[in-house]
Amino acid sequence: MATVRVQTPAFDTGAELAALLAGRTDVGGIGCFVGVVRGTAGGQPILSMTLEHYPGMTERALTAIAAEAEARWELQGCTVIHRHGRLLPGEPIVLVLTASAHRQAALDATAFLIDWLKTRAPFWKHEEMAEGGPRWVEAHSGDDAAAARWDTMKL
Amino acid sequence: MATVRVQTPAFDTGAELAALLAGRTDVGGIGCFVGVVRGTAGGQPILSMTLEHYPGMTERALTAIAAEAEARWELQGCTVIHRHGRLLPGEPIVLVLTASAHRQAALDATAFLIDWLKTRAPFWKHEEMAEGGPRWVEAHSGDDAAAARWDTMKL
Amino acid sequence: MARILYFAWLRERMGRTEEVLPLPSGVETVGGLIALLQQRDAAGAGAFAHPAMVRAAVNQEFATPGTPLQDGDEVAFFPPVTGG
Amino acid sequence: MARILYFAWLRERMGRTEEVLPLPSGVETVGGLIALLQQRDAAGAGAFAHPAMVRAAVNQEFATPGTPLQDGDEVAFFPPVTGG
Repeated sequence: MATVRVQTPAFDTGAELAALLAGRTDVGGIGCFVGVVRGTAGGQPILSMTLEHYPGMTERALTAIAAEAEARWELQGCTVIHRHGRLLPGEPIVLVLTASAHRQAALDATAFLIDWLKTRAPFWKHEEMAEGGPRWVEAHSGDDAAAARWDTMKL
Repeated sequence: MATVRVQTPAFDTGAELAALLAGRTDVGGIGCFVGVVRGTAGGQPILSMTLEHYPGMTERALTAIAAEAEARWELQGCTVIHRHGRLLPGEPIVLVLTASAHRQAALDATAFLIDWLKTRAPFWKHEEMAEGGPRWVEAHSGDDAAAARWDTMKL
Repeated sequence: MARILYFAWLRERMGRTEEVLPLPSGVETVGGLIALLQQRDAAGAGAFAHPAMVRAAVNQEFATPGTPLQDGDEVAFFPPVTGG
Repeated sequence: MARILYFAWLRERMGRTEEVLPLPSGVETVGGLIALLQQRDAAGAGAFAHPAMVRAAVNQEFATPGTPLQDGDEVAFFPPVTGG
């Protein structure tokens, strides 16, 4: 049921949202998260961020994460779109959308999807700094903690 | 800083999202919630939902709610748009958008805004049923409980 | 004088969207105004038959039965809100 | 034979995106393959100098050092993921 895409071009959040609602009247709320490239990293300006990924495994991982959300919450739809390639500060990276009859399910599923995606989808960020050489972004222990919240919830 | 609007026409979620990002590179994530008219109420089909509101107080209440979110979380932007008038099943009612450097602030502020809005903004829903007379929607005790969660958090 | 607004089913039961009323001496709070409207006519008795189901605002801020009223106030009565 | 893929700084340190390698007898797990690559050349020694910083997948599912390997497997090595 979920829509999962890995792509280079920007996504159209309004169009994806309309697609979730199209032809149905059982949706009461749509939760959404859009991740965006920040212009600084550790206080230093960045020129660009390039996302490398593992074709094949990425789609598989995103599909599994979306299926887990659909197993945990009653969703009428779920969309996950993640970009790869070179992005500039201010550009959207990732879109998560969930549709449910009830707002809490949509909001919780949205938070779950972005938390799991950050620790389970094979993407790697490479930053081109304004000063100094490029660098690979290191994983956050905070992201592991955020993802681990869901291990003991809703099971 | 917040954008607050009460209007009859539909809103353009993509355009509102783009407006929050326009010209800035300090946003890391945008949280969003869209409330939608469901086609049934208590298991019975509805033909339409009409939202009555209290002009003047509505704008004041939404502005106060948005200001509270901006006081509780570090937000770079916040948009609340609520429609009034007659809406059909599947039509969007309300849009909440929050922009922050960090995803958890955006997600939490979005949930807070919709919870508070449901119990503190002077709107009243009137449903035209497919069978039987029209009826005023009664307030949910669940909405009070959801709003009350925030009384003891983040203060 | 107070301007009084009614919304949703309170508006329907009162048969009006608003009215301007002189505040008699002795009516100094929202609760006092509710008691006055209950006693005034059949519409008021019906609309305010269950005061626990009625919410109020004074000058566009939520109020309680104890909220004081002053000359020139805008007072609104309505059911618990159901937006969002 | 196993197909081995490298991503991010592991790809840079290995100097290649992928390779196909016969699995010698005795190399039966992800951990065994890491040990083999560490010993093979300077690139492998550098890339796998800190195995705790390396993550692996076998046939596009996350794996651990104990995950068994079979002929025909697709094995990938990469740093902890940083998407989203």
